[in-house]
Amino acid sequence: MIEGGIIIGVILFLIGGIGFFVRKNFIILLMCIEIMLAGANLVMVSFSKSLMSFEGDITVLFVIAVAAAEVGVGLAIAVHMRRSRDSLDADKMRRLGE
Amino acid sequence: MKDYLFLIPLFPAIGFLFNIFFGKKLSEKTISVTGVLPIAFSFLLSLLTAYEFLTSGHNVIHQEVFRWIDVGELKVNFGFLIDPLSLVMILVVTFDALLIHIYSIGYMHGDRRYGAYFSYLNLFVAMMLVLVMGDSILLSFLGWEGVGLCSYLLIGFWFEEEERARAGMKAFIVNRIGDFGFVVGIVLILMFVGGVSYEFMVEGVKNVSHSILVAIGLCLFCGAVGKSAQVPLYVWLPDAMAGPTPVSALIHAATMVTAGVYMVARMHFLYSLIPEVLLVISWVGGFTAVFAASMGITATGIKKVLAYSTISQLGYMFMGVGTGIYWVGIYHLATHAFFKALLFLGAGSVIHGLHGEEDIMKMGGLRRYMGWTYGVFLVGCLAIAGVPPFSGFWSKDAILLAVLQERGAGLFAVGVFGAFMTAFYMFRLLYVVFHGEERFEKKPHESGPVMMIPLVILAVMSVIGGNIGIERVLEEFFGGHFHHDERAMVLSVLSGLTGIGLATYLYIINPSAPKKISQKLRNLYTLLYNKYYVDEIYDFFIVKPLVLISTYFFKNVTDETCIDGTLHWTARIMDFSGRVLKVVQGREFGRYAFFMVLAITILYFLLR
Amino acid sequence: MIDLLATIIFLPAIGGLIILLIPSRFEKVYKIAGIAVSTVVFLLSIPIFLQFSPHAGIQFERNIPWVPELGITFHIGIDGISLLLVLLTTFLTPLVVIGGINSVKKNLREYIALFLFMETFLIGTFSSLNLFLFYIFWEGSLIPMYLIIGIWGGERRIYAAIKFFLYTFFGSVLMLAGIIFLYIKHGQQFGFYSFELYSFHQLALTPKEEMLTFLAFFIAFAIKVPIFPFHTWLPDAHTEAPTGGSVVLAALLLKMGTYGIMRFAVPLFPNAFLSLVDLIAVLSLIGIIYGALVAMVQPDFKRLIAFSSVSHMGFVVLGICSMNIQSLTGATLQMINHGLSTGALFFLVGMIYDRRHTRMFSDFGGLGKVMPLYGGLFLTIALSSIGLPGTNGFIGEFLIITGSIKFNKVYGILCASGVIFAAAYMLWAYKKVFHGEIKIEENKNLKDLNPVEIFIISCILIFVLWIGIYPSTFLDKIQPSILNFIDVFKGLKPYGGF
Amino acid sequence: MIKLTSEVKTIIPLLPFIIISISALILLLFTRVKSLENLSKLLALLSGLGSFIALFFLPKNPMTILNYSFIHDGLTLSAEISVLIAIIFTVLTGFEYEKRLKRKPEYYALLLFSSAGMLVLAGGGSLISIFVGLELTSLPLYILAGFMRDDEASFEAGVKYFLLGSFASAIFLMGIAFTFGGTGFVLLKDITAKISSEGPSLIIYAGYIFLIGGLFFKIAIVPFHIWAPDVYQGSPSPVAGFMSVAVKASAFPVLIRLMNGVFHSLSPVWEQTIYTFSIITVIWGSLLGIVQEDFKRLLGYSSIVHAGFILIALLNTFDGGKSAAFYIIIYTMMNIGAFGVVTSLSTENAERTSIESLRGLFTRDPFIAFMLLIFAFSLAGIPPTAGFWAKFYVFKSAIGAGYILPVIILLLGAVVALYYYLKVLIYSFFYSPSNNEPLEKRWVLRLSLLLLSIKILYFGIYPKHLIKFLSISPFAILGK
Repeated sequence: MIEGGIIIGVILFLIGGIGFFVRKNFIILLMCIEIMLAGANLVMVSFSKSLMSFEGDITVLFVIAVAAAEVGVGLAIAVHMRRSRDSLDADKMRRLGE
Repeated sequence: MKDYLFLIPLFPAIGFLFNIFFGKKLSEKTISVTGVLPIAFSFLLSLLTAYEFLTSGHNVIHQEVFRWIDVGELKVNFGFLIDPLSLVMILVVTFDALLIHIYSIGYMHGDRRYGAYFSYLNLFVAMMLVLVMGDSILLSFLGWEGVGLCSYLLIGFWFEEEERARAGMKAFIVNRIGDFGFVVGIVLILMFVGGVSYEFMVEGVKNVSHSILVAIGLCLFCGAVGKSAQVPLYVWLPDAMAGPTPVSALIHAATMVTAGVYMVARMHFLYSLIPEVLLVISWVGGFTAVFAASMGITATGIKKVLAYSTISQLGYMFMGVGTGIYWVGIYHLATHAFFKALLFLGAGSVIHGLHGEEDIMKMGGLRRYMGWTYGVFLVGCLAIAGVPPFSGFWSKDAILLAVLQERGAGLFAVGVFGAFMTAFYMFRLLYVVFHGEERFEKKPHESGPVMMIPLVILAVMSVIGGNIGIERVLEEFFGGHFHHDERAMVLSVLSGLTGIGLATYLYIINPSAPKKISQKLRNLYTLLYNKYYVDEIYDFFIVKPLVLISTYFFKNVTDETCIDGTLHWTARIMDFSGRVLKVVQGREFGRYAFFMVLAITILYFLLR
Repeated sequence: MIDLLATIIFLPAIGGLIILLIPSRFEKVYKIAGIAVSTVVFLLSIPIFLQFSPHAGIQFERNIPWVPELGITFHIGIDGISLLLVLLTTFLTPLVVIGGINSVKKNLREYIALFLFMETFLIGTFSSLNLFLFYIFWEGSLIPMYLIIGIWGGERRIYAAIKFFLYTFFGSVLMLAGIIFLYIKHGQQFGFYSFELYSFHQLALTPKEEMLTFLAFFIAFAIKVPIFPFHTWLPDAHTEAPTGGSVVLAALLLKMGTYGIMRFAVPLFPNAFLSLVDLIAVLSLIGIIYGALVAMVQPDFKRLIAFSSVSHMGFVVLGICSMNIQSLTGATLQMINHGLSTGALFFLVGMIYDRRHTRMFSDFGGLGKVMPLYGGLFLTIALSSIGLPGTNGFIGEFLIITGSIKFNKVYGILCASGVIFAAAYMLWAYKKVFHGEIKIEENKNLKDLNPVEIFIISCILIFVLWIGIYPSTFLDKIQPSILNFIDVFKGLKPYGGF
Repeated sequence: MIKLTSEVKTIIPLLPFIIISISALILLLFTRVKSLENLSKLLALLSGLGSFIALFFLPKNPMTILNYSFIHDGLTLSAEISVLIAIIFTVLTGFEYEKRLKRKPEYYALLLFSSAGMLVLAGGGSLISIFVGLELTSLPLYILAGFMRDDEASFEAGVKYFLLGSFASAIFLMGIAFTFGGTGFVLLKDITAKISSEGPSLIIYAGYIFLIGGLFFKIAIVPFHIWAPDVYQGSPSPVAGFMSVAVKASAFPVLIRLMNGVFHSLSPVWEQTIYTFSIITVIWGSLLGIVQEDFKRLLGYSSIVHAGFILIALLNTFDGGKSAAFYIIIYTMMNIGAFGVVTSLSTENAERTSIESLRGLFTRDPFIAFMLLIFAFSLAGIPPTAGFWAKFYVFKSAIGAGYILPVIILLLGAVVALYYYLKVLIYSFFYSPSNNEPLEKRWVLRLSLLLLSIKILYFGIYPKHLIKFLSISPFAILGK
């Protein structure tokens, strides 16, 4: 059942990862990243269960806090994006690059 | 007495420096003084030297001035050596040089670069003296190249005319080909004999393997061939006539071109050990003698004829030294210096009188206008034709006899035939120029005394020069003698006389004959007239291919296409791959995300 | 008493910095300053020459710890091989500066300063005995030259500058790898790290290591010299560079290559060198003849001289390959000779370029009539460069030919044949420029040389004739060092001559 | 009481961090007060200088504090030096530039926050502190990259950086998770001990991959570099300069600790990783650098190439760390300088970043041109500039470790890379100017450039002090 936790976590991570490079909408991308983080957290928690150590859980707490900040930044960007242009399509941003 | 030897070449050198630096500023008169005086000094010094040398019992005087090159076992001094050979040479050189300098005062009068002319001439004398007095072959080589330089400068003296400039260049480069051999020879001597000073070599050569000596001998002779205009490197000398006539007289007749003969004689101790090379030398000489003479028959430039005769006379000298009885060669060298200088200066006087006309077909009947010149010219012709008792007779006769004794009838016959041709074309020249109807436009005038006096002096020398004792000095120095053979002597004289007779018949008695003959022997005539097409052949088979290869293969293909091409392609490939990567990276966000995932996978695969 | 060598190394750079700080409106000030600095350096280098005692080996040695943690010391000193090169540098720089003041119009201040920096790097290269130090000077010299070519050069200057920089840099990175490798080896073998040339002599390398390191060094030097296949940067750089640039390039920069071979590549890896000696000799022979032939057909004056440099440097390398007293002494002297004559030739071409702004032969002809003095000087220098006896060129070439014939008859004779070609292309060029009728209108009223130009050329001319007529002054300084140099090979493979 | 003081003593190594973060917080207060806005840059500068001075009072011996979660050793110290140099000179070079910025206090506050994060990251001794440091570094930088949100490029840079950055941190987090899972610890020293005692397991390998991946992203190793050029090009020049050096400076110590410390026992694996990636990076970076038209973007690729060079040093476990640290310090100075030159090109209302805009710099403004010359040659690694010593150092380490072939490849890469520095100089020196407008005279900027270039030349000619510092500073722990 603990292994289950790990596996689910990994699956979540993969989903996030795959989503990250198939989808283009900024919000979705943000969510994908969050899913990846969540997956990672889940893995961590399950490990710390199985290893009988708190360090994992503590790490997770930190991560959650940081993730929150990250989302804050992300949403701010999203808002401005929405204001400045009419789409949230990350692929439309082609001013820079080769 | 040895202390002042170095002054002999030093005076002209100083003269050179002085005239080159101040020549522009000074007036012609001053330059005439500053130009001639140094030569006069060194002539007097040479006389003094000669006197002391002959009175004091020395057989050699040697002065070391300073240490020149000293690297490892290569130790060369800057020193001078006087023995009968070099003594004769310096006397001849300074004597001719002095007269010709004086003559030039008149001849070059009013030239734009009067000062430069005299400075070059002085430099030439200095270098020639270094060449003949140098105590080591390397020092002689210094002079050897130096005189080459001067001849380059003086042939191209009127460089505004393309042709003259080209002639000068040709002379220098052809000489360089010979010098290439000369240098190699010197280095071989250095390696196997161990030293390059003549005194050392005399002993040194004795314990060197024969084959090496042959190699050395040939290399040095190669240099001589270049310098003394023998077949196959004679081509530069006819063109060299582009220079002012006194220059042709001094450099390209009397002195410089004989340097090769001098060198062979100078290295006699070497050549005596390698008779086979001597054989080669005498035959090359013999062949050149007739070959050049044949071209002299058809040449129409007054100086060209003299040039070919010079080449053939040089051939005689090589025949002479080639017999191993060296002194006959030098003997002829000396007499030739007199009468050939005389002839050239005479020709110069003619050209001067005709305002620069050189084509004999535009002359004729000049004896009425320039009697003196005619007189001295006649003397010169008789001398070169070997008519007794003129100087040419004695020396040429000595050569022929030596040849007959050492090389047998074959080469002797060649020599005699050459003598015949010489006499013929020289008198042809004389008649065409001074007799017959007048074919010139402007009325000629006789040259002034400043030109005439040297001519007369030379004329006198060409008469008596054969028996002022040169041969005795030389003979006792070189040793080697031949028994006098009256029949041979008569034969050679007769050949000369027949030549003169034939010329007289064709050009005086029956002037229309030459045309007919040339019509009959059209092919031979054209062949001779075009100098056997030798220049063209060289140009086509050596110069052109070289230029083409360098341009189209080396320059374009190797350099620009292969080497640079590689570089440029590398650069292009770099640039191209850069652009490819540009495309690969792209600018869509999806591509970026994909890259990240790809990166992780790469990491993953690194583990396996 | 002051340390002369260190002084002449750093004085120019300091002077250059100061000159850069002078505001550009005080033209006189920095002109004078430039001449003063370079001249003082030259004057200071004369006592070096006088005090130098031939048999004392390395002299004016100075070994200051610099970065002891890495075994990097500021270790300088000169022997007979470097002595003359140092002097050549200090002698030519003032002339270059003066010439620049005479002809350069744009950014003169920077021009002067850069050449002073150049001088520092060059003297440093010629006198450093610590490989790290050597590398720094070696590499540093690229920067000023890059700028000189790029800023003051001709039409294709940018191409030339980049080509020059990348070409040489490519070589030197390999050398850097080699140097670091030796350094590490030294650390492993002796327990302490050092870049000292003389401690590298003790290194024990396997044949493979030695060969590879030798190649790393040799390619770097071969590109600088340049030896045959690596020579293509040179014509472009020489042609496009401004007069002073070409002079320094030809006279000094190329010598860095041959000097490097003599000082580092050969003594450090004698076995590797001996096993490749024939290859190198053949390459240099190709250089001699190939260079001469290509020079013969160049339409551009500077390109011709550039290729003649390829040919002449071939002589030097062949001299080094021959490994006997004559050839090596000759090679060392020939470096100087080439520096003098080719330097002077570039000066002369620069002078005509300043007047006509073209270097094509087709634009000249008959100049001898309007510029007799120029013609005379040019001929003299040209003759010295084709090795006419009585000029410096002959001494060098003759020694090299002697040595190389000793080493191998065929090589020797081939290289002697180079003398013919040299005469051919030089005189041909001379004829094209100075002889014949004046065809082009602009040439009709060209001015002959002005006093400054005469001064420059005659300074060089003095040494040309001095070396030609009394070379012992210089040969005596060189020889003992050459003998030490040869000792390296005593045990290995005897050739004739020592 | 006594306990407390001892507690205080223990956190002395965090002094720079504390100074920076406190002043960052103060700066946040400034946002409320208009009149203080212009003081903000001074405060930022002072805090930077202050904490730089504070470095001198840190304990000389290596130590760990806060229960091993912060390591104070040579690596940390050198990283802190670079970061603080970076922040100081970022403020200085941006001194006049910030006229263009609205909301100055936030700008400086964010700069300080991010550098505070870097100080943590550099010394991070446990996975937690590393992660927190990483995030604290990145979040402000996301915002700074897009700080001129009305400017298309800047905003786009912000977005891209944000997305990719947080993706990378997710990956890093996964790495943490697996490593923790594989060993059961989050403290580096425990993990090290565990791995070296029990050897690797599949999970640990997974952890290794993800951790390294996350860090490679931060220091822009190909193919994790994809964000770097865009972000450098888009974001304001001073910020770009700051990012390009400080992030590397703070992330490399962690990388070194992981490679040469934590995963040391996986030796074939990490060695392979290093030289493969460094070679790929150098080649890829140089080739793309050749074809750039934008100067900032070009500098982006050059910084990628430099990351590759630094990476190769890690092959040498003995003194690789030192070499990398040395390289980074030098690199900090020269790259900040180069970006400073870019800053000096920008005008009141527009950034001038195309190479074209360098045209004729030598005639337009010789001083800036010569600065550029020095920085460019230093970046290219030509003596007598400090850049050469940096290169020499890393190559020495690599060859010392017996990797000669990779070094030669890298050197050839350096030859390619040289080309685009030369290109920059061609534009600024050899071409005549198209427009003859002189640059704005920004004295602080010029002064700071002068300082940097003097430092570079000084260390190039006499690097003794720097080297001595590195040789005495405690490299003992390396997280083992």
